[in-house]
Amino acid sequence: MKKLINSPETVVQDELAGLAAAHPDLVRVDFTNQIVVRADAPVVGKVGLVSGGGSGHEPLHGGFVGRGMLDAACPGAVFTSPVPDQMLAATRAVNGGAGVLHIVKNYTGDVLNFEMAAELAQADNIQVASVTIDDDVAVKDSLYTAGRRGVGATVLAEKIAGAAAAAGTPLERVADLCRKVNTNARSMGMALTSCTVPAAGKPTFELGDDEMEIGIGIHGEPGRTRMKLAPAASIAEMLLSPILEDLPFRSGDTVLAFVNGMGGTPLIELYVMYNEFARILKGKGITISRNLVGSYITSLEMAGCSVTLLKLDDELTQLWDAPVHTPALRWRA
Amino acid sequence: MKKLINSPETVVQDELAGLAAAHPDLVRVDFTNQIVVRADAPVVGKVGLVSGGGSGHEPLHGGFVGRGMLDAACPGAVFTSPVPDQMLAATRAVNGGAGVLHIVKNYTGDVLNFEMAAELAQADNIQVASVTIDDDVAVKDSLYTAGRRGVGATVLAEKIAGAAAAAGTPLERVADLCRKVNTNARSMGMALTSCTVPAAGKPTFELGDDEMEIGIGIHGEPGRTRMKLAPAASIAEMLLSPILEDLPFRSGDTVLAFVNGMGGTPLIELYVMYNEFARILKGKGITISRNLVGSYITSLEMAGCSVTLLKLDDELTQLWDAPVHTPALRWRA
Amino acid sequence: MAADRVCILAWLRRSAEVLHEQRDYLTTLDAAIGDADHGINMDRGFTAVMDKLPSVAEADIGTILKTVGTTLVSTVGGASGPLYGTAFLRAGTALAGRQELQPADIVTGLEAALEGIKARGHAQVGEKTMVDALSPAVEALKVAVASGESLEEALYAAGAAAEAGMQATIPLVATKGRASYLGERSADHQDPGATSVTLLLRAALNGK
Amino acid sequence: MAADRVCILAWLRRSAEVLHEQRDYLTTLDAAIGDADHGINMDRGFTAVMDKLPSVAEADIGTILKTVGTTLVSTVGGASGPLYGTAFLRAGTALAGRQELQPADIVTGLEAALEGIKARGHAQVGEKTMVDALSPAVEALKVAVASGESLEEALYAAGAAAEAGMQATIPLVATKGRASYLGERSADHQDPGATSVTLLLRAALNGK
Ligand SMILES: Nc1ncnc2c1ncn2[C@@H]1O[C@H](COP(=O)(O)OP(=O)(O)O)[C@@H](O)[C@H]1O
Ligand SMILES: Nc1ncnc2c1ncn2[C@@H]1O[C@H](COP(=O)(O)OP(=O)(O)O)[C@@H](O)[C@H]1O
Ligand SMILES: [Mg+2]
Ligand SMILES: [Mg+2]
Ligand SMILES: [Mg+2]
Ligand SMILES: [Mg+2]
Repeated sequence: MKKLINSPETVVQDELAGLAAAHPDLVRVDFTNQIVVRADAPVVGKVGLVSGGGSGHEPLHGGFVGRGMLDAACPGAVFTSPVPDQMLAATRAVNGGAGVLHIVKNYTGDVLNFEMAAELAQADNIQVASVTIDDDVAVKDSLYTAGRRGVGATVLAEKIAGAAAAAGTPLERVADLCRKVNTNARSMGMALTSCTVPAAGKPTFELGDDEMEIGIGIHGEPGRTRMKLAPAASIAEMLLSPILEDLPFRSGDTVLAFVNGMGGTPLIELYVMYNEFARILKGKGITISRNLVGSYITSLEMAGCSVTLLKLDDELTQLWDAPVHTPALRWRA
Repeated sequence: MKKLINSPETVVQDELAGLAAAHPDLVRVDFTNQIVVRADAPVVGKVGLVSGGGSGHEPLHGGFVGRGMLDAACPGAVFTSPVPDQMLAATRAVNGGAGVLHIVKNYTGDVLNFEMAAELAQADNIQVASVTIDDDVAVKDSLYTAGRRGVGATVLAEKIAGAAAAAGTPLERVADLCRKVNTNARSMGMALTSCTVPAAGKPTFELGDDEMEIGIGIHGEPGRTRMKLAPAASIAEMLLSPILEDLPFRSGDTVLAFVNGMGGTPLIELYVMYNEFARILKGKGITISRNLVGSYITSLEMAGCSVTLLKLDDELTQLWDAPVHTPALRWRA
Repeated sequence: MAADRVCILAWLRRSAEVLHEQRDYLTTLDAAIGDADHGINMDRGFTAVMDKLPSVAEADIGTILKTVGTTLVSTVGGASGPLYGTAFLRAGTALAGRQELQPADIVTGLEAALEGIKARGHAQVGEKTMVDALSPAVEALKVAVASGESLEEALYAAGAAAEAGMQATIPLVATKGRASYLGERSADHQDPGATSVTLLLRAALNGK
Repeated sequence: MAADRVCILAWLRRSAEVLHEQRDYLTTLDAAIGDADHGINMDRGFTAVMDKLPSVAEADIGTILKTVGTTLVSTVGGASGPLYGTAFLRAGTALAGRQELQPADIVTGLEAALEGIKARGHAQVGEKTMVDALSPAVEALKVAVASGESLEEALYAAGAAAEAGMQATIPLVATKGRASYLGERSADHQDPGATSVTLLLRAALNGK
């Protein structure tokens, strides 16, 4: 295992200490509760946004705390959902009197822990709403299963809900907008290499030198198929097809295309992939009016990428364009 | 070799096509000359900034073309310096009548090709100034050698010179500011893994499973020493010591600290490293007043990091803070 | 033949030991169909429980169990944290104020625990989760106690039923938790949560 | 015995063939002390030269050489592009308008090429670069021509001197170009640029 860390035991704290040291204007870290909180929280009268999940997906979520996005993030151990105590502490820290929204990626652990935290917060007389993100088309959705995983749409939901909250929108409406993002977004990912959980010390899975995994999750969960490495153009096709069918996306739609690196993917490859996605969408009469290219929801040092499409309307576009200033996402500010 | 590409032959064009498709508001790509040009170039009356070098270091340089930074970038084949034709075409495209600055990383190929381009441009009656960046303390400097390599300081020089040019500063003064950045900046890098040049198809060098290379260049050039993997705290010490001694940086100095990923390094590790650098500098009485953490000058999918320190004064700080809007670096815009 | 506070504390200590010993085993099971942390999670949680127990060593059994529940909720994370946490909280609530448990009380406590897990996790028998071990264990305990068997015999029956339920998870296709992402490929693997349930119940016998 | 345009074109064609054949060899040499692209760069450049030559097939030798120079500058990149490009440009300028070259003219052309490389690269003999092969080759050619040897003999002597110079780069520590980053570790490796110079001069004999 080759990592720039001091030890598997301290990696999360060390990373949080680095984040706090680099961005004191934007965030502060409460090391007792292991939470990242917006520097000037709580913002009186504003809906507070809290998200969280296992660590190892940086910049998600801590890198999105700041102005116009999250008010707090709860990082768990690597790939392990945080505990309700963290979420409760975060909820208390960001409650400015207008209620708090929990943005939860759909994994049993995240869902259950946030659920308990919401119950505790409500017992505290804090108004809490929850939205679960489940955009990963690699997993079959069904009423009788744990359902689809939450992946790339989380970043978009946090940005858009964050902009709505910053504009003074009330809790239920912010939650509705967050749900609207989730309803209109679909994602699919792939991996060229495995990742190594620091505490485990060895790769989560093995892939041959000429193999890739299509439909991978952000914790190295197995995907739909393992197959021989293919050119970027074919990979783009394999990732986009199930997304386009699922919603479905149609000719005439306007979308935000988010091409995401898994942590070990260089930018040159993400732009090669963006080019292929743009070509395919153009051929289908779908217009990309906004895009995001970079590594924003990662899986440690895994090489690979994911693509997320979000169907846009004027409302979502305006909220996407609104100013944001966080360690990892910044514009118009 | 595992990469998200179509073929080694097309990777640079494909990447440029992706960049152009994703950021038409900021850049256009001239595929005939293989150059990336600011969308609204030439800006009349503004000094034009041109940089370039081999591809494989993305976002450097194409990702820094836009408002408040570069006016054009000349990408060569992967790790191969571009040819004077590209530089001449770029120089012509961005000449708004106030002259053009060439920002050149100190590699024999880059220097010689930019030199020929400058001669050709001058024959065209375009006023050209050149600044060579050579900040890598891993390489011994000497009047009788090729000298130090240009690495991390390039990003800072492009931002700061770009801000000066945007403010209407004349050519010689923009060049002086660029030199000032170079004079006051030092860098050092390390690698956990090799990179693979697409055309070569196999790793440039071999490193044992428990080894790292200290003092690596951004083309996978060998460093000062190969040694057993060490904790982040020791690596930070090994990278900073030669930097601090070289300039030297002293107690009371105020610096910009740039912690850079080599392409395959996840952000979690960069923040762990930032934390260690910040701790060491604090111990030496050096204040980090600005920082940049991310993968901005890379070496394909190499895992590892570099650190650059730039001694700041009010002038450099103000130029650093000035608005910038490029595909890879954006604030206050 | 009743179980007093000392028995309960001994059981918890033995559970912590067993989970620590079986940490890698549980994690390996979780690696096959989950994310390779179940043993790490449970060991972290019960280590925290051990640290916490001295502060409630003199309290009633309900308080002890609730303390175990809140400690697990606060330290385990993942899916198993809220599930085991809820189980212990519900059992503690059902047995509030008790200094001693009769066999029937143990049935009450374990039933409350099972209901807590099912309510929290929305899982039924047959979904390849801890419910598949705990549910038959509660049934077996109930039957044994009703037919007047000794506490030891009843706990033995419960442990054996849990183990059978755990074995029965092997062919199942998971429809809850992380393993459900695997669809058909989750078959042929033993569920880690059903395994930790079995270990905990078996520890009750050794701890007596 | 003079060299006319046909000889020059044949030499260039033979050079392109040899560089293509030796592409991997040159690249392997560059991998050891550089960035593993010298063969790729030279092959790309001379392939472009071959594409370009038909357009100047009827021109004078100076024009042909200058066209080679500009083509190399425009297609090779790296350190070798400007260096070889300058060499051919300077030789072409020195031999402007010539339809035929006497042995003394070849000395003039090669001296101009050497001066061009030295001016562009600021390298002296002994720095482990192409200068180490070209400089002794020019000397040998000059001596042979002065002593009235045939063009073939003179070119043979030049090639042999280049090869000796190339061999002599092996123990040297590089102080110019990418290899200089290696410091002492650049010793014990043959310089790729000195090798390509030798291949080009040797091609002049085969091409005749
Ligand atoms: N909805 C659920 N209901 C009951 N048990 C569940 C449910 N989801 C998961 N489990 C149990 O949790 C176990 C996994 O626990 P653990 O690995 O600690 O959490 P995570 O899956 O979050 O990593 C599974 O083996 C299963 O027995
Ligand atoms: N300053 C210089 N003067 C003369 N020759 C040089 C100089 N720098 C490099 N060279 C030659 O160039 C060769 C390397 O060429 P090449 O690999 O094509 O370029 P790059 O080093 O940019 O990859 C070296 O082997 C050396 O002979
Ligand atoms: Mg987990
Ligand atoms: Mg090169
Ligand atoms: Mg697990
Ligand atoms: Mg080379």
